[in-house]
Amino acid sequence: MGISALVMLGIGLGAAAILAVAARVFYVKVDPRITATEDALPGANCGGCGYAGCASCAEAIVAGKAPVDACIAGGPEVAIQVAAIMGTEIGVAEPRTANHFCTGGDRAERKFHYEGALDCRALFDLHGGDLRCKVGCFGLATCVRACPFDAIVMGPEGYPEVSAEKCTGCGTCERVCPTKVIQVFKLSDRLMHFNNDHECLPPCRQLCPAQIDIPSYIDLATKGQYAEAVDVIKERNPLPLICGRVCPAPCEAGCRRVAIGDEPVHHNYIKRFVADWEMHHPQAPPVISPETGKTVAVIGGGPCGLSAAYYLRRLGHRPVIFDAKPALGGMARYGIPEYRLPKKTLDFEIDEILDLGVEVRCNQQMGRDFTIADLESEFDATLLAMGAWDNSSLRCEGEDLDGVWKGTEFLQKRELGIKVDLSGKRVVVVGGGNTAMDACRSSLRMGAGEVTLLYRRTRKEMPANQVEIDAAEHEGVKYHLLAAPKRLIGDEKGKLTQIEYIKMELGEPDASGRRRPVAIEGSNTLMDVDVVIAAIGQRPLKDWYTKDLEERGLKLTRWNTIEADEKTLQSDVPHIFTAGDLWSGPALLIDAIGTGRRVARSIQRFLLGLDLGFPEGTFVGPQKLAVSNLVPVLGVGPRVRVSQPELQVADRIKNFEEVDLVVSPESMRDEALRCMRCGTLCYFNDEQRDAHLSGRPLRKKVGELLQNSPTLR
Amino acid sequence: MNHTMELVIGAIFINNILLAKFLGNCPFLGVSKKMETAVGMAGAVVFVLTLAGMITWLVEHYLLAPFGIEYIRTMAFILIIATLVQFVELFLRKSIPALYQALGIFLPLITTNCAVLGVAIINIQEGYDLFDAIVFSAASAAGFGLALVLFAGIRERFETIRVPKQIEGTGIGLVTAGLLALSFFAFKGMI
Amino acid sequence: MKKTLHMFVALAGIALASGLALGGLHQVTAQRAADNILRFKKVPAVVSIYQGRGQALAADQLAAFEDQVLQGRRQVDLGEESPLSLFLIEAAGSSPVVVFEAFGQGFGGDLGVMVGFDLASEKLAGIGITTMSETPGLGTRVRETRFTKQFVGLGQDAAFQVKKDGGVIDGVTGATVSSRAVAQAVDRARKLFQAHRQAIVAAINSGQEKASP
Amino acid sequence: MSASRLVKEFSKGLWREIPPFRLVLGLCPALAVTTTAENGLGMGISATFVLVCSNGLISLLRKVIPNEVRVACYIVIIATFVVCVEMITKAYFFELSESLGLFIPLIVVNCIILGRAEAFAKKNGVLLSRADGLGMGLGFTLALTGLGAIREFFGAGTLGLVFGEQVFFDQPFAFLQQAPGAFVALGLLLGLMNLVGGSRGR
Repeated sequence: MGISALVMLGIGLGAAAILAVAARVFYVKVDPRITATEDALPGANCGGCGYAGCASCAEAIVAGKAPVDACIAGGPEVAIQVAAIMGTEIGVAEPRTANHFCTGGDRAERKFHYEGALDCRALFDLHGGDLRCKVGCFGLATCVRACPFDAIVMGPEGYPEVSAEKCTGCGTCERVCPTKVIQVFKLSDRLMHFNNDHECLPPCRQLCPAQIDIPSYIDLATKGQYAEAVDVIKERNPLPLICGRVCPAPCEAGCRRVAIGDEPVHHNYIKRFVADWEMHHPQAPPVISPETGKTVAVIGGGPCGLSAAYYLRRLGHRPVIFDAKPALGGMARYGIPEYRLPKKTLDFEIDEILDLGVEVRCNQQMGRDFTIADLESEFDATLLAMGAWDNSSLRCEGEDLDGVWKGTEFLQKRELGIKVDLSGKRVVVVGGGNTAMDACRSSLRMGAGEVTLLYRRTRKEMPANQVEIDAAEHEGVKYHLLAAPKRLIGDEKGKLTQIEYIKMELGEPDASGRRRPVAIEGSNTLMDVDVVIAAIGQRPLKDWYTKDLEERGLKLTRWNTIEADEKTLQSDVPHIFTAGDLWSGPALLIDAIGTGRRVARSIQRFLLGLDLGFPEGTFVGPQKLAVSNLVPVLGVGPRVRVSQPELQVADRIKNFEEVDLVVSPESMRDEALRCMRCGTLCYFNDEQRDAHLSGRPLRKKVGELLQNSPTLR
Repeated sequence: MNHTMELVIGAIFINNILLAKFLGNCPFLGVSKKMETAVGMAGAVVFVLTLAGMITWLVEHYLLAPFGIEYIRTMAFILIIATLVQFVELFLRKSIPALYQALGIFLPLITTNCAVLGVAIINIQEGYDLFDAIVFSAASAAGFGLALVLFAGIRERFETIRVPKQIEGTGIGLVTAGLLALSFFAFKGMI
Repeated sequence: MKKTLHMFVALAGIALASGLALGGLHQVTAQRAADNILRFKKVPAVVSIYQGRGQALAADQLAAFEDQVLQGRRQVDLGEESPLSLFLIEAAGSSPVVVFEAFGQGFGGDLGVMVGFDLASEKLAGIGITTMSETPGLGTRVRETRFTKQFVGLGQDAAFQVKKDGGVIDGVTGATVSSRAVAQAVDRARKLFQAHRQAIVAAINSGQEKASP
Repeated sequence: MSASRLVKEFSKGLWREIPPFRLVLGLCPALAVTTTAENGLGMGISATFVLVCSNGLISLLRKVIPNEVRVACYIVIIATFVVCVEMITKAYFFELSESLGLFIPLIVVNCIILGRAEAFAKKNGVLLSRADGLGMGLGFTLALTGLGAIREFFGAGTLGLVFGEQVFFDQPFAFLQQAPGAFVALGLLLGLMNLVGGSRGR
């Protein structure tokens, strides 16, 4: 008895001593949350969770790989504790729902003529492939049967549809699906997803700066599911009403219709149609992730700031928008005239975003009304997105004369309530971009007697939207091409009277690929003029860039834009981010929206302490995959593009009524059916890619598939 | 040598610790869902079991037997195994991070792996000498690893196989383990 | 430091208490547990030797006989690790038989055999298997009478080896290792008996019963 | 502490979280010793005894045991009770100790016991912890006895616990008595439980 007690004492002391020493000698620092979680777990190391021991289960939970209720031995009490450590609550945790979601590869194009086994997995194991379906689904409802919550039904299209209310995100469907077309992901994962080169991406989706899933919303629109279509758009772009009106649609450049000699699908008709429909049929607000308690200052309430605030809010953060102007919208409000984008529509769209719980502080200018220190004391992160409002100088004599205006300053006057009377005046607008077009068309509406556009290259090189160029011409704007202002001449009172310009000719192409205009010596000409509007380009203002920002290490480029990481948009000051024109220089509205979402992702990851980097193969912006155009499109003929209905010139020229009208549902559907469903009818499957890379002929003719499609014939 | 071979083959195939002696079933079902984890676990078990077999043998013969207190064997062994496992974990984490990455996370799971305590006790009950004890421990661990890895290979296939709801997961896992055990029966005639 | 000390005190305290508790319980139960091993493992083998000698034993007599065997056991210290337990079978009309256990190396570890020697003729009075962990259905067949009865009546100079090894014992088909182990055990018992005959006989005659350790 | 809480903690182990079905823990003994109902019952009672005692003691000492060495302390406590059981069965239930063999000392590493110690006893009072231990233990006993009965009845054709020596079949399905049969029987029984219970265990 004595000996046994002594030996046990010895072993006990020895064990304690060895462990005490070992714990000190071999000390390694770990994430305190892992330690806390490990402490909360039972320590039974039973392996029931599927991880090797409680320590690795704790690591997996903290890394987000395992749910907080992963522990089996511990039961609900432990799950509650772990949830508290992880800062979530069970049941309130962000819902994960299943969705069918094609990510390309060899899955999107399979056709089965087998009627024996009635299970997707059997088919997959037996034959491997060949079902043609929009999402690569075999359509045998294995996931429907597998779902423990009856959340999945087979839709009329022959693939599963998930009820978001019933789905718990348990992942059973994902496990049973052999082709992995049904996947479980969190709302935030979905909102913050960026295109990846392994995905099945149609060219329009590759080219859209906001990476909108264009074929999906077009498909939904054809089926009359307008609200769902808007949801799809808003996963990438919270401003469909605006974009549906003014976006120049860079995506159309990639449309495969062009490859067969047809006009591209007019995405904007469809986008605008569904967005307008939603405006008149209010829907429930989108799901917002559980509150994180993090606050973000968004400086600048333009498209970029709104987009970033929208996504940050949907991710559960609390963004506050600061804007120097009395109302939000930035260039969309003060740069785009009423006749293109009615302020009523803009207000509706902005209000929808603010209603999610986004706070606004207007008439607050960075550097004037508040400093970066103020922001740092109140917010966890700051986004600078004040855009590019400074107009480039004409760099010619006489710019200070009365009657020489700057493009954006002119355009915002009406919105700021400053009366401008141009009755009977002769107006010359210099520049070839959209600001110039807006200035021309606005001048006409303000009563200008004669509006002339001065542009130093030809019409072909104009950066403005083609529709704008055409519309301005219809409305009576005179185009004076291949001409550049040389001198502005005023009278003794300093009032502008004449403009001297010089004729140009096109020389060698420059870095941008456009042919460089070269002045023709001695071709100087004078023209009588009352007003000159300079709209030759913009760049960010610098007035906000105060010393304290400089001291913190924030750097500007020589174009006044902020220096930041090309992908993550994080500046040299870790908690300051930038996006939109302030980062890129003047660009499209859709670019600003795209970078707004991108910076929201970076801020989200910054706030959660995650690595800001993107997964390999990610495209953060528009990027055309070379392979997209390589497959021939057989069996598809041209189909007439629906034309844009608009107000008659006589009806519109004297007022600011919206010119472009919404298309009828029938026309919208006609246009939507022109979509060739690239990417969903996958032309880029593994086999075809391999065939392309190795130079072998394709096994299957895509045209055959297309001929079977009712929408494409 | 012949005797050692018999010991090894017996421990791996005929009296497989998992499938014939039912030791270590919790981790067997727990970590066999993925091949990767199964391989890691197998490695960790070989490592710890061999070490534990040796140390417990020494403790039995130089501490417990001389004092005639074999009755606290269970007690002493489990304390030693727990300490050993924790020590090895701490040591590897600091000193050989690469090995820790491969094995480390499986180590804590081994404390309650009854295979370790079971083999240590069998070593004593069968009266093995030190060499035999080490060989038997290592071979048993190898048998455990073999069964685990085979099982994980089968189990990975379940992901794409339709299983009745009621026996999904553990249920079908157990039935499969049964079939695996049946196939191991075929080794009975080897010696 | 205080924390470390707390760790030490707690772990050592619990270990100490556990050691004390187990030591105490061991003192209470050890004797009974040892008796159990004798009664349930060794005595049945002795009984089988007794029955193997053609002695009938009715069911109601069994318990009494077991008690008798248990009571009549002796211990002899032969300088080994632990003293050897000797059992005595005394039956009317035949000479007393001394029975003790020896071990052979079987397939699944040690194989224990109770070996009985007729004290008068010094011939083998029979054997009974006590403990083994052989393969069920193969190795375990050495328990069958068909195998064990071969040993009855063999003299001290017989070759206690299976026929394969040049001995006189027919091994059980498919269980060579186990058969060999039994033969080995019997051979060891014979050698022990020869070496310590005096001490064994003296112990039996002393009539004193000693407690097992 | 209300009586209803006590009842709740006790009853959850009997069906809602019954090991080793709902709570997939303690598989080794459940597979190894269930060749007969009697063995299952013996193992179950032994485990219950250890579970109740260790849960109670750990709960009593929960404020004294430092966190860093808690697992070691728990193991010592559990092992003490296990060795007690080992000694007691050897002295008073010898045949049971022979058939349970190695698996009595292995109760020490039965993860149900350590699991309950960590998950429950370390943060609840003595009475509640005992109720939890008793519930879990009885559930385990029930499961093991049931599994043992099935394997014994179909595999050996007897049911010694109830009918003594009576033999029901001449040629029983011996597969169930052997190792592979143990796995299959447990797996199918688990499926049956899920079928009856409706909801699926994890």
